[in-house]
Amino acid sequence: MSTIERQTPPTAAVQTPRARRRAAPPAGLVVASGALLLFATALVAPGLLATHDPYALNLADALHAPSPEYWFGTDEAGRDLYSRVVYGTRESLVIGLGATAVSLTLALVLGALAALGGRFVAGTVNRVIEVLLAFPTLLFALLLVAITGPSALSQVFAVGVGSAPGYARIIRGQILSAKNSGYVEAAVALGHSDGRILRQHIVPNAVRPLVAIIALSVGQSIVWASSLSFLGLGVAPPSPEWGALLDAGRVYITQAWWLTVIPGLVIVALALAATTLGKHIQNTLEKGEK
Amino acid sequence: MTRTSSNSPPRPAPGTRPVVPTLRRSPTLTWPRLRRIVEKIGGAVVVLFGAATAAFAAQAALPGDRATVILNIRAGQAIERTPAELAQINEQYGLQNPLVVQYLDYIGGLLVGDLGTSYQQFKPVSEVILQQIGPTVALTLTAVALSWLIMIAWVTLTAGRTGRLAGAGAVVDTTAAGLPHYWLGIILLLVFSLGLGWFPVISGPSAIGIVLPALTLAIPLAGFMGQATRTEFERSLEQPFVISARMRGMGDTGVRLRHVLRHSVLPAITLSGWALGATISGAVVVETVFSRPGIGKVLVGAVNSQDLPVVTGIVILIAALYVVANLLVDLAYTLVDPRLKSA
Amino acid sequence: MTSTIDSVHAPAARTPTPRADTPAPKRGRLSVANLSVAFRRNGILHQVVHDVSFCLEPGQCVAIVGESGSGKSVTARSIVGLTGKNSVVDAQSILLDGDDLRAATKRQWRRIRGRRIGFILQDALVSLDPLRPVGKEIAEALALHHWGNRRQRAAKVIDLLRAVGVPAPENRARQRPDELSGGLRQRALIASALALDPEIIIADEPTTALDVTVQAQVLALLAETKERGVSVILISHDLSVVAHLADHILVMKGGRVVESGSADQVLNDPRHEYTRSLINAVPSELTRGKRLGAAPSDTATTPAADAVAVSIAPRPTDHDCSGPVLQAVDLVKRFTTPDGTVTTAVDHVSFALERGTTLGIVGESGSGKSTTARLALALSSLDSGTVTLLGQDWSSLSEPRRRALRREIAVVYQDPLSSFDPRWNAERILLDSLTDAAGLSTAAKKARVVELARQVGLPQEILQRFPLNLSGGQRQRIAIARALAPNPSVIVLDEAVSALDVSIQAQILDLLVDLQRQRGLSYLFISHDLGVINHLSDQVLVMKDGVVVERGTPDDIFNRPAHPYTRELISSLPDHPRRNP
Amino acid sequence: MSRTRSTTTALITLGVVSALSLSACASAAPASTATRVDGGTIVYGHQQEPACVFGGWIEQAYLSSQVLDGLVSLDENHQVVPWLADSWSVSDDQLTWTFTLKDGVTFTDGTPLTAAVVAYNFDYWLAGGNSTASVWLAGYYASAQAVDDRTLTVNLSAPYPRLADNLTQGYFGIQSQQALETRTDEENCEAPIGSGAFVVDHWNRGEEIVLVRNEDYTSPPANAKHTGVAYVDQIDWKFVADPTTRAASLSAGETDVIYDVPAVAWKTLESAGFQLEKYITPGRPQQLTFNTSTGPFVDEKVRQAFAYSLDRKSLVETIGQGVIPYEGNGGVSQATPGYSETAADLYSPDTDTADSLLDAAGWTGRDADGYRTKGGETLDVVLPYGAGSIVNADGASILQGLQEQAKATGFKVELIPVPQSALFAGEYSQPDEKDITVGYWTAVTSGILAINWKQGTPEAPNYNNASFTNYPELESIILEANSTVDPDAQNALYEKAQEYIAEHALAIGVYDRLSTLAVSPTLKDVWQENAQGGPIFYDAYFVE
Repeated sequence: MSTIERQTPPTAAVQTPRARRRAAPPAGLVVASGALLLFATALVAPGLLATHDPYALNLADALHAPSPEYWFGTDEAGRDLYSRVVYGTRESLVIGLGATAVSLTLALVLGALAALGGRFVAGTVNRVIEVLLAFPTLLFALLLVAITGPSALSQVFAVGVGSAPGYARIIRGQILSAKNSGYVEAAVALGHSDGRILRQHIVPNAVRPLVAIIALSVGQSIVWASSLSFLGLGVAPPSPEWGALLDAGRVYITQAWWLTVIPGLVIVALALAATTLGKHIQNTLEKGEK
Repeated sequence: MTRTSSNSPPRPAPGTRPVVPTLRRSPTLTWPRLRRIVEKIGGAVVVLFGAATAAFAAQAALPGDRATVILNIRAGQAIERTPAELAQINEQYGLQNPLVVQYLDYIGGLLVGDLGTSYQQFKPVSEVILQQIGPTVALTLTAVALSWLIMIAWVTLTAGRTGRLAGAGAVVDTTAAGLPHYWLGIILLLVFSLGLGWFPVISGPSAIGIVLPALTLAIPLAGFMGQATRTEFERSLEQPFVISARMRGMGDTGVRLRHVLRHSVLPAITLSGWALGATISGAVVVETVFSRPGIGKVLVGAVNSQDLPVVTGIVILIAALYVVANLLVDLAYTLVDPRLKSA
Repeated sequence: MTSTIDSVHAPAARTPTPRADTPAPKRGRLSVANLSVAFRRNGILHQVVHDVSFCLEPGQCVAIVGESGSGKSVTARSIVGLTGKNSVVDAQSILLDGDDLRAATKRQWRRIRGRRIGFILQDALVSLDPLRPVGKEIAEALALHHWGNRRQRAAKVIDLLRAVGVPAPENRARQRPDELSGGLRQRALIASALALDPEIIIADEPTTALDVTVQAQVLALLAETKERGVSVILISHDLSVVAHLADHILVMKGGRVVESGSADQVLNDPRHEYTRSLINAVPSELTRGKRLGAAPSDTATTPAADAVAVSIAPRPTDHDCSGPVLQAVDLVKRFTTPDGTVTTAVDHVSFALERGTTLGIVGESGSGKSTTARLALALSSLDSGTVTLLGQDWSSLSEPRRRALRREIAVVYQDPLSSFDPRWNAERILLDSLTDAAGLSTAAKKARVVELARQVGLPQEILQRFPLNLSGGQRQRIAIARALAPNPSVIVLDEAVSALDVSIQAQILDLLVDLQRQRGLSYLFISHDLGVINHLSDQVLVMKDGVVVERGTPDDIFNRPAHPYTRELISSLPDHPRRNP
Repeated sequence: MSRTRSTTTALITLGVVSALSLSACASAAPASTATRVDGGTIVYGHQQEPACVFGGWIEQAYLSSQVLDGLVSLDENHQVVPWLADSWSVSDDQLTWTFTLKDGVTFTDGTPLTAAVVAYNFDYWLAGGNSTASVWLAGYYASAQAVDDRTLTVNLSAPYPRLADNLTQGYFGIQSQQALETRTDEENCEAPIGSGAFVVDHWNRGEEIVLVRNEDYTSPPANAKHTGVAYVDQIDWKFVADPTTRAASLSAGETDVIYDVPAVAWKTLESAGFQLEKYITPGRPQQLTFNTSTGPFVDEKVRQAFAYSLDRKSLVETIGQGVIPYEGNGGVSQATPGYSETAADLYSPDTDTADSLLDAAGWTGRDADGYRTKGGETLDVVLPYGAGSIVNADGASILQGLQEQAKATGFKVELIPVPQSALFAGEYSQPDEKDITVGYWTAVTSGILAINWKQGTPEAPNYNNASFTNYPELESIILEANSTVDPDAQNALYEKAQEYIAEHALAIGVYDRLSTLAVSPTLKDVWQENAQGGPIFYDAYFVE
């Protein structure tokens, strides 16, 4: 009898191909991880990757096209774009991670209150989230930066707070579905205390999907932050923050495409890598542990 | 406003909803719809009020003496001002009053539809906005429409396929979603206007001129919505009703278009409400890159020169647009998924 | 295919109305020889159907019976070429009226599906597009095969619905599945399969997930269709369902046909051990007090007596008060639906559960039986009435004060999967449920978990697995182990065996009986399945629309039903095969 | 107060362009054999949109110059020539100016131009109608009366020899008194009524201002190339913020003229046959003024060391694509009357001298990063700049270059970009907030020196003196120059003042501020206004 019981139903057999398809294609994942590894290196030890001093002027070689000497070309003051991109990684990533940290922390608080708070609290917080949602991220950032003046810090907060309400929603949903899940009821039936249930079931199950969100959010934050830099509301030159690089390069687009195109590609690459990883994590979580 | 309700517990939990003391099985038909409408309007008002307050708070938090700023803006000078000059301005805009009074005046003005007067243009903010809202709305709507077209075409084509095509589909979504507006805009401008000369360099408000700006906003949005739609699409493809459709002799294309698509766009519809905000954010950038008139440009200008009545006016306007958009989204949602009406 | 041709020209003439007088016209036949299906997973072929052969005569019904994983559904789908991606179908021949379907192209397949072979899946709620009116779905079947014009199709849809016994078809056609009752939507689904008068209907578990009364109606409808000369392939896990429809029965197990023969022979004189066990596994009044599963020799399923002795300290007699362990008086529960309607789910329900006995609550979906269970568990609040547990007030306590008592009453749900935290493996789940073992060391706790697993017949290695990777039976055993862990006096079993294959169901039921004997447990057993209730209960409550319509011993209820509803229930029970020891 | 005008000039500017010599202006109207076609519409791509047509911003002066006529105009040789005023004279005590107005000039609202109207305009400016105009007149202007319809006297409280020169700027456009008195602020903001060659037809905010020809125009300035009405029917004054887009729109033929040609596009456009016009604005160049009241730059040696440590020329010429002109003079730009070469050439790059000066000044230590230290404190220099406003993208790169160069000799320069909003709110305006002030300031004469270096007193502080220190000797030279009537003597004194500034390294120049145009080959005779630059379309015409 038990043989039947253990046999995997054919439906499973039909599903596996789909499951495999849903997950990020291994190739893509490998590439993404590789890219992230590079970015990580640039983050902690830019010296290892850089070929020039990112700040050093070389007026003789101004606006040099990409070449074996200058992989990504040079800018109007003859600075090596590749090295600047490498050194810019730290600034960009720190902003991206910082903004993500800010937004997720805020989102957690709001989401938790909205889901677990009493009727009044939940209602109020939900409204607050609605109001925040009515502020497009960039508009919010514009206002905040106008108040605090442009700096990496204000960028972090502007983007962080700006993107918080969206995540707050997701988290609220997560917590609610955990709260109303069968396993929580089962725990209640076992006579566990609310605190224990919150600690053991609701929080972990609600927070777990955030791993994926974090990855996604870092990419998006960097894009938003760079948009601010682009509007001249970002970090100060000569900082090689990617958005700032792009903004500075835009003037030369017709003569020196690389100053605009390459930093843009780098930003996209990072966003893409982070997202791919995030999605992969999401899928693994969906499929459950093996 | 949006689909948060779908998160609420499936099994009716007593106490969370007002219990109507009626006899068993007494259906009150008008009541629920009425209540829903009231709730929505209430929500909308709260959002607008909140936005207005937030905007005012932002003003109050801005650095520098307001009157000085106003004078400096008008003359484009960054110097100290004489008390005489300041007094006159303070008088004109009631800046000498305590913040609370200013706030109340401001809210009071809003109630009668008065958004104040632009420091720079000497005309009512409502007028300033009305002049600029047209192009932006046109741009936003075109962008959202375009993104839907792109998204649906691409997802229907690639989702749920095996092998390379499926992989490509997802990667393209992700890439598109990650494209920064300003960058995409510049590239499009470089290639299609400067390079190929297919489109005017100065977009202006012309019909042809709207193509590139709209694309700039649409492509990332399409990618973003595509991600959500794709997942749902592939889930729906496995549903029994799809199988029974096949059992009826329906082909793959038929199944995708007639059945699966409708199910898979639901999350994207929800996103569209939020998307409006995103596209307006984008408009701020895109209008600069493509030299289009519009709210975005006015906003950046107003923030830079601290023309605060204009800034707050636009903030409220955008909040209002957001509210409207989400009401529409709810409507669209119930149209696509009629089950919600009865539930 | 004369039938389809003239059906295009004269739709009215072909509307399927019973024509008992005229003999059914000669229809095509289907013959399948040595069908094998395999799925390619990570490059490896997994054979799920082995050499299945059968032959279908016009107006005949071939039933394929088996449990999940037996390959019955795959077999059925291979006949319409829908075994899905990554599948490899191989057969000596699949002949439909002489055309060999193995050679069929996509386009030919599409012509066959719906027109020559109709397919009915289980649960119309999801098998019909939930966003579209059922009428549209039926019309689609017609349109796909270019049948008539829009107006003709609209008319035909109404005819079809009427033909399958849908009242006021004009209105029903405009409603969505979720707006129709289970019976009506299943009929609509069948109508869409019958739309083009196919010569073969394949019904895959057509009545699973339906209430008995509805099930009876649907089976009658299929019988009538068969009468009209349509050949039927009936797929089911439930012998009693196929009993009065099938002319020929194939019993499948693990992808192979273990027994094949006339219905009469298979049901009354099963040759194969497995067939016999299947028949015996079906609980009913005949099985009361008897074991359903194989003899308790199988150590996996029943704990050795000595093991029980060491594992469970004899129950403390502190609660050994005379009265009932669980008593409910005048329970009332109301809900307000989102649209403001107030429904009374439980209406003045009272019962008393005596120690060591089983109280069965039977009723169809929506009868309020599960809500009653939740009230008994104090998981949802009462609008009025009281619940007493072990003589102590239970329902009116505050949750914190209630917790101390909670270990006395445990619950097992129909779908255990959702009641397990997906992050935890079986061991962690059970450790978490040892609420009375606060003092014990981790090692001691783990030992107890292993012991619990043994008692519910699970090998130790299972404990490291995660719920997702356990079979239905294993999950239900874990759920029971969790219920047992705190040594409760009462276990509430809410449809605890409904989702299980009959043989697994048998094992679980046997397990429950054993545990009750060993531990003097009291069960509040909720089920829609009269057979199971009859098999297990000492007292029975029959519920309908939140009200108890009848109560009494199984014998009273099943042999001398007083209430008309009870009678209807009993009468709609499919006469199920005789037990052969 | 032209700095603030230039503030906005640079506001949206992303690419700056420049001329290597004034002679470039001559290239404005090459003799052309092509036949002239009357009428047509000039599409002009400008970079910034002002709030109003008339006002205190240079953006507004540009527009005003098309719509309003001034009393006087400035020709290519910086000579004041008649415009609405046929002639003028100054009393011997230099306190009374008498202007004789053209006859038969009417405003576009039909009202005639009279001395009374002009007098009204003077008072209107002073009363806040044009903050910049009032700044130029304040302290000198007493009153203006109409002697008769065509004779106006302006009474001064102090001699102001360069009054006429200053009146040539666009801020002094004369408007219809009736319009000013009867119409709303909004109307006068969007479509002021003047007697100019063009009339504001309508304004599509955020997109363009449409100017149409004044069919009854009779009053062109003496330095115009023709008389009568303008040749073209209409000007579409479009606002195209992005320099790349602007340049591209010209090549694509979507515009006929663009303002502020990006340096990088210069050669491309030139070789494509476009006429490029470069005008170096007179007045103060883009320069660095040291805070001598507090911080390291109190010590003259340190200031000089800083100057020596820089190679400004090569930096400017590289980043400026050889288009932005290097300016060594911290006082006034090479386009300004009374410019001193000596002052400009004082500090050529010389790191050795820089090092020895710093050693002498006691900045002998070096910290881990190689920055000089003295008594444990780093040689730290704060340099805030109006990012995107006073200093545009190229300027920012140049400053970054200076930062790198100064680093070599051990200066730690902290670049702080200040957004316009903060700037207007008065951030980084106090002595203790910065060590270097960067900025420029267009003006018709070297008189600008007075504004920058006049002594500040507690009751009358001079916020425009970025050194935050009074230099009585310097001031006396400048004031003497200001009230000297003979131009040569005056210029000699101005040069002396510049040399004083250079020797004491109070301020050093970096580059000159430009006003540039690129014009389609089919459009002729677009010339730049000579007081401040900017296009004048009155003479412009299309050729086949």
